[in-house]
Amino acid sequence: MAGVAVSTTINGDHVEYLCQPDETLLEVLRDRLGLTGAKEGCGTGDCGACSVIVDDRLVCSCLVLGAEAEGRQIETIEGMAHGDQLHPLQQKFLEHAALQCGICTPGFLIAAKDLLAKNPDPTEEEIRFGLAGNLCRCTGYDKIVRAVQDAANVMKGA
Amino acid sequence: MNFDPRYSGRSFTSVGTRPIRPDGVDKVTGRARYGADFNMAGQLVGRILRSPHAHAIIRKIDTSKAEKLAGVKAVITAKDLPDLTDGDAAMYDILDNSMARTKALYDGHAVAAVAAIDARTARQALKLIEVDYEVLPHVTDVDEAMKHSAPLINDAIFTEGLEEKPVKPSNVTKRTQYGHGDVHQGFGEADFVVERSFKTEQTHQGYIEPHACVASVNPDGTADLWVCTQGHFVYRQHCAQLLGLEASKLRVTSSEIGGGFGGKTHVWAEPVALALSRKAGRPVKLVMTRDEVFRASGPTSATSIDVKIGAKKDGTITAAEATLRYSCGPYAGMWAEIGAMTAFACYKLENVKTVGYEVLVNRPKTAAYRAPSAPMAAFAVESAVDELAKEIGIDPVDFRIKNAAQEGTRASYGPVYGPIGIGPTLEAVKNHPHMKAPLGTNQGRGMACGFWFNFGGQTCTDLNIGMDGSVSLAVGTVDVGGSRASLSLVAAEELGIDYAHVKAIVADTSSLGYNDMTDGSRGTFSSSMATISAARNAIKILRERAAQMWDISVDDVAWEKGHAVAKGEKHGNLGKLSLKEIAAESGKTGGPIAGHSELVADGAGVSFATHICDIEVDPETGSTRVLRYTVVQDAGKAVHPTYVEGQYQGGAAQGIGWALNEEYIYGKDGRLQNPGFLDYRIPVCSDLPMIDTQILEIPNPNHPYGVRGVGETSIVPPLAAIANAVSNAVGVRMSHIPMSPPRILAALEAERERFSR
Amino acid sequence: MRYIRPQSMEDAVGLLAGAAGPAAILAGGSDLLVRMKGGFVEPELIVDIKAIAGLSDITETADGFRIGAAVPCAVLGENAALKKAWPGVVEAAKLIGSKQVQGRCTIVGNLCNASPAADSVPALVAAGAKAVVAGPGGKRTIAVESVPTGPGKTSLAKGEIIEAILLDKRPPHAGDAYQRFIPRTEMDIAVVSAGVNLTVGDNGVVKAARVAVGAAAPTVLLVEEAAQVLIGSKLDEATLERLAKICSGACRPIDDKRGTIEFRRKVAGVLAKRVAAIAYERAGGK
Amino acid sequence: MVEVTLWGSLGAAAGGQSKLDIEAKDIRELFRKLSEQYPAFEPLIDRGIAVAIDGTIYRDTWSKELPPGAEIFLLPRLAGG
Repeated sequence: MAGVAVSTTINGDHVEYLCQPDETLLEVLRDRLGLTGAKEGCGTGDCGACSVIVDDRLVCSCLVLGAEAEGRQIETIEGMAHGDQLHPLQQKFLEHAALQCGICTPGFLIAAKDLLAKNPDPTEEEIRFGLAGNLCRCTGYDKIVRAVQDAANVMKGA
Repeated sequence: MNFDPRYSGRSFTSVGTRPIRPDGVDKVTGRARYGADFNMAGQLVGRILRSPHAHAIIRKIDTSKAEKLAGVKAVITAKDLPDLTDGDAAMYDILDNSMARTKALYDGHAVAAVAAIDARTARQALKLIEVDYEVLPHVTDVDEAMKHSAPLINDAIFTEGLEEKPVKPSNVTKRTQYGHGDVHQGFGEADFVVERSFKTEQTHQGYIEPHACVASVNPDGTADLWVCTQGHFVYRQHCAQLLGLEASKLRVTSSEIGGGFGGKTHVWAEPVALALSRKAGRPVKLVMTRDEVFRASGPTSATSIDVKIGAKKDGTITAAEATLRYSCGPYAGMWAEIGAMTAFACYKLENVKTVGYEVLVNRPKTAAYRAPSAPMAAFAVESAVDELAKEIGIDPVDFRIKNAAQEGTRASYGPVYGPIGIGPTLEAVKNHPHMKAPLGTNQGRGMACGFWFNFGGQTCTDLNIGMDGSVSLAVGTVDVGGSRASLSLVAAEELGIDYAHVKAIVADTSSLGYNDMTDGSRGTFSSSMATISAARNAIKILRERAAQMWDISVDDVAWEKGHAVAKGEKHGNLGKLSLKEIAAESGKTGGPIAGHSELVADGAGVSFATHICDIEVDPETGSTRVLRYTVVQDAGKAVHPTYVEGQYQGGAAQGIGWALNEEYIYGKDGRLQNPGFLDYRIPVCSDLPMIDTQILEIPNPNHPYGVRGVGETSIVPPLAAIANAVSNAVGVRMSHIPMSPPRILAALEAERERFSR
Repeated sequence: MRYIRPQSMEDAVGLLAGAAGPAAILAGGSDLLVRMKGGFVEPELIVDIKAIAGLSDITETADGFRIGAAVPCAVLGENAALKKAWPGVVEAAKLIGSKQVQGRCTIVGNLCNASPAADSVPALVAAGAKAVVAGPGGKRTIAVESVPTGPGKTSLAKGEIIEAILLDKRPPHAGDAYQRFIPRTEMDIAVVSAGVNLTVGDNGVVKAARVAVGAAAPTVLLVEEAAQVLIGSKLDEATLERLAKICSGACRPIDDKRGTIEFRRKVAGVLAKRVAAIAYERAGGK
Repeated sequence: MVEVTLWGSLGAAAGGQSKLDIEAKDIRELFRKLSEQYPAFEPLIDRGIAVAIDGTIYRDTWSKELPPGAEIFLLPRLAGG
């Protein structure tokens, strides 16, 4: 199997790597680049724990090949805060205790960021359907939805 | 240890507030390290070959081709994990489950494993392992497995607990019985008797993080294990025993854990990872796929339950009886027994009898799942209680209040209750605005009660005071949902300092004494008790140091609100000394200041909850939607109320999933049909409403702050609450969980058929 | 294994036609990667078609819409003109998987995966959509319902790629709709589904109709008899009941982990009824 | 002397009795004497028996005193999630 040379942008930084043709972007991020914030909960696109944004499009990184990242802009959880300044969603997840075990949290934050970018003032129903691709087994989603609502309010005011 | 665990009414400064958790920032930035997020130099990838057969003799395993594949560093079978269990039956089962020895007992049972330089090579190597199976007839259904004609899963098992010793082996491992009084006489006194049969399908805890570990065994007999677990000390014991290591030479570090709910309470693939590392001489990372998690970790029991309850016209229950059959996978468990104990625990009963049958099936080894065994029993009992209330013509809440257990009631499982919370949760529900809210067409409201025991157990903490006056708290109970925040609050409370100056961590097995695992709702209950004890020990030293600094007797030094205070008139001119001031001088007053605690936290106190659920049913499709949900539960004292609410909401959501859609589906071939999150349907965000909570605080007399465990009970009532709501919405009594749309539609059609005749 | 991202359709066709071992086309990858992960397919060659000019575009032509094979379903929902003309097709495409999956998956992929339960296919069949197939022998345009021939099987020959889906320009008073039944509210595969496409006259009478039922047979069913019932009606209660009965009767479903024969049969009718009413309303019928 | 009640299935280990009178000041002594008087108890104690004293369940505190007149009830030691 011949490696594929990829040149891409991750969280604003230029990154180059060599990957196998069947290697997923999730595997590249976690195993080659040390970006372990994206989690593998299923590997089949059913849990959303590996969510990243590729060219402004929310995707499961387990359903993207590493080779496909060539020339793309990728955003992961590691790039969500600006220096020591947490993103309002990160801050609100903390304040509302919108996480228990926290394994789904990076995926939820990325998905919620994408949701608010496309719909800054979502209803509860829009939030619930917008985040339906992210599984959480601990919280019953209640505090997650509230944290997203609160963050949306903060971000609108900003 | 002179620690007095008794409750003392006191006012709180820190406990009961809602600060941000100490591990929070790491978790929202992706920095927190879970089981699969850790790597070691020279690490190999481990993968496991699993049986495709539900029941088969392993005639021969040929690993030679796999061993020859370039990049493969070790291939192991059961031979590489020799039996060192020395007659310990439970450990032998764990060993056999981690690597099948003579028979594959379920679809997914491990039969061999490889360690290779990368995942691709490891996958390739698995394909080169040749296993010669002799396929045997299998049985996956709990009722089928009890029949005399059923394939026998273990011919060395003879049913325990029968009056006469059986002469033939059986899939029924054990019969257990609980109760008191005379049910025959009790039913004779009843004006109304309801008798129903129920089934519940097998569910999985569904934690989002698959089992993952990195194992490293050195030639000198030392070893390290990084692993996601609910109890790293327990994993150390298991692995040390199964691998023949000295426990103290195996350091187990618990990673952040991405959910467990009972499923990470004993080892699964960890001994395999260690055995691979031992053979390869290199660290091995072993991460289960989701498919493996479903097929080969520990789901809950499938059950079949008969319930009979009788009552007088005035609503007094005169007798209650249940027969409970629980599947346990291919290894004996005690799941039916727990079901038999919990079934009627909410009620005051003169005559009660429960019988449990523990049944072997060709499914994965049953593990604990949040208040294990209680939800299924509660589903059956609480459904029947609603039916009985309907027959008598009494409001279901009033009926339950009339028959609720209270202090002094003999529990159906034996002892007499102390102060308990079932009555108050029912009264709270009766008065809750939810109960009065209007309902629309095809909508119904149901309620149900639930019980769980709660545990304490062995617990150890270290509390170290830095020279800057900050406090580090090392605990040994894995934090599954915010307990580091709660325990920091407790340390702050006891020491009288600000929460911001306390940092709690979960210590590894070499840094702290033994701790039981985080199960049985014990994490915050037990570790808070040990933290209080450790803080009190530290305060004793702080007082001694202050006495030195003042040059007075320690008897004259008291500890108040984070300060040493000199008592007595002769010391009237001495100001207070803060913890920080004392800590700053500690190098000159005798060295580091710390408090330690090793104790058994017993007296956890039983727990009760009552839930209310509104549901809408689409009569044309059988589809359901949960419209509103309320949890009322006793917390004793909520240390961090937000995380208590979180436990209530999370348990309710799991219960809702169990009630409506989650189930293991086996084909006729004995293979699991839905080992993935697409077809094992846990609730998604859009499936649920907000889940309202009401925390009651009835202090636990056996904890200094009155704390009770809160983690598990919330999963007990939802199955029945939803079944009762469906019944009230569309008039059909659902006796089979999950109440999936095809089952509800079939019930509705049958009902229409009945009426049209 | 090789991963190649050709720049032209000719190159893509050439690669696929010349592949010695199993080859796979990669657009959204939401089926392909899952199958690779599960070990069900091990392609020797992966041809990523996303760099081919035009394949990632939706274009409005004089005849209607041309949806490139690499257009993610999420993009369909962002195209106002398409959404207005073919709301049923768009809502079907936007039901596939999650937001994350919709950011990748394509309707062509959904079609070529050839699952009887594919969400977008009944809507496309009801819409009378066509597929433009490029291959070693040139291009041809075929009805979408002729693509899947059974679960996991298509009529495409070696080297052939569907490069676009064509949807007709809408006459006035036309509407389509799609619904599926799933146990949850999201993140499920259809247990059974129905798509209806109607054109209504000024008098409110249905002039033309197509009715498709999914997950009820090895391939999506185009139920002619159901369409005949709708044509000439104003979708009164009796017509809808007949529609339901015909659709239920047309089903040849199986029992599986997602549903029973009885359930699929019954709910196919219920959905057909509901979907027809929505399509009728969208067509301005009422 | 305390009166100890056995759960349903445990009675078999005591020859079918459901209540036993044992001279014991704490749980440790209770378990020791039970093993001495009824050898069938020993493996069961090894596997785990909890003691409810006036309704409060003790799983591990073998030093716990058994107050005279208290209700002593033996239960299996349970697993949790």
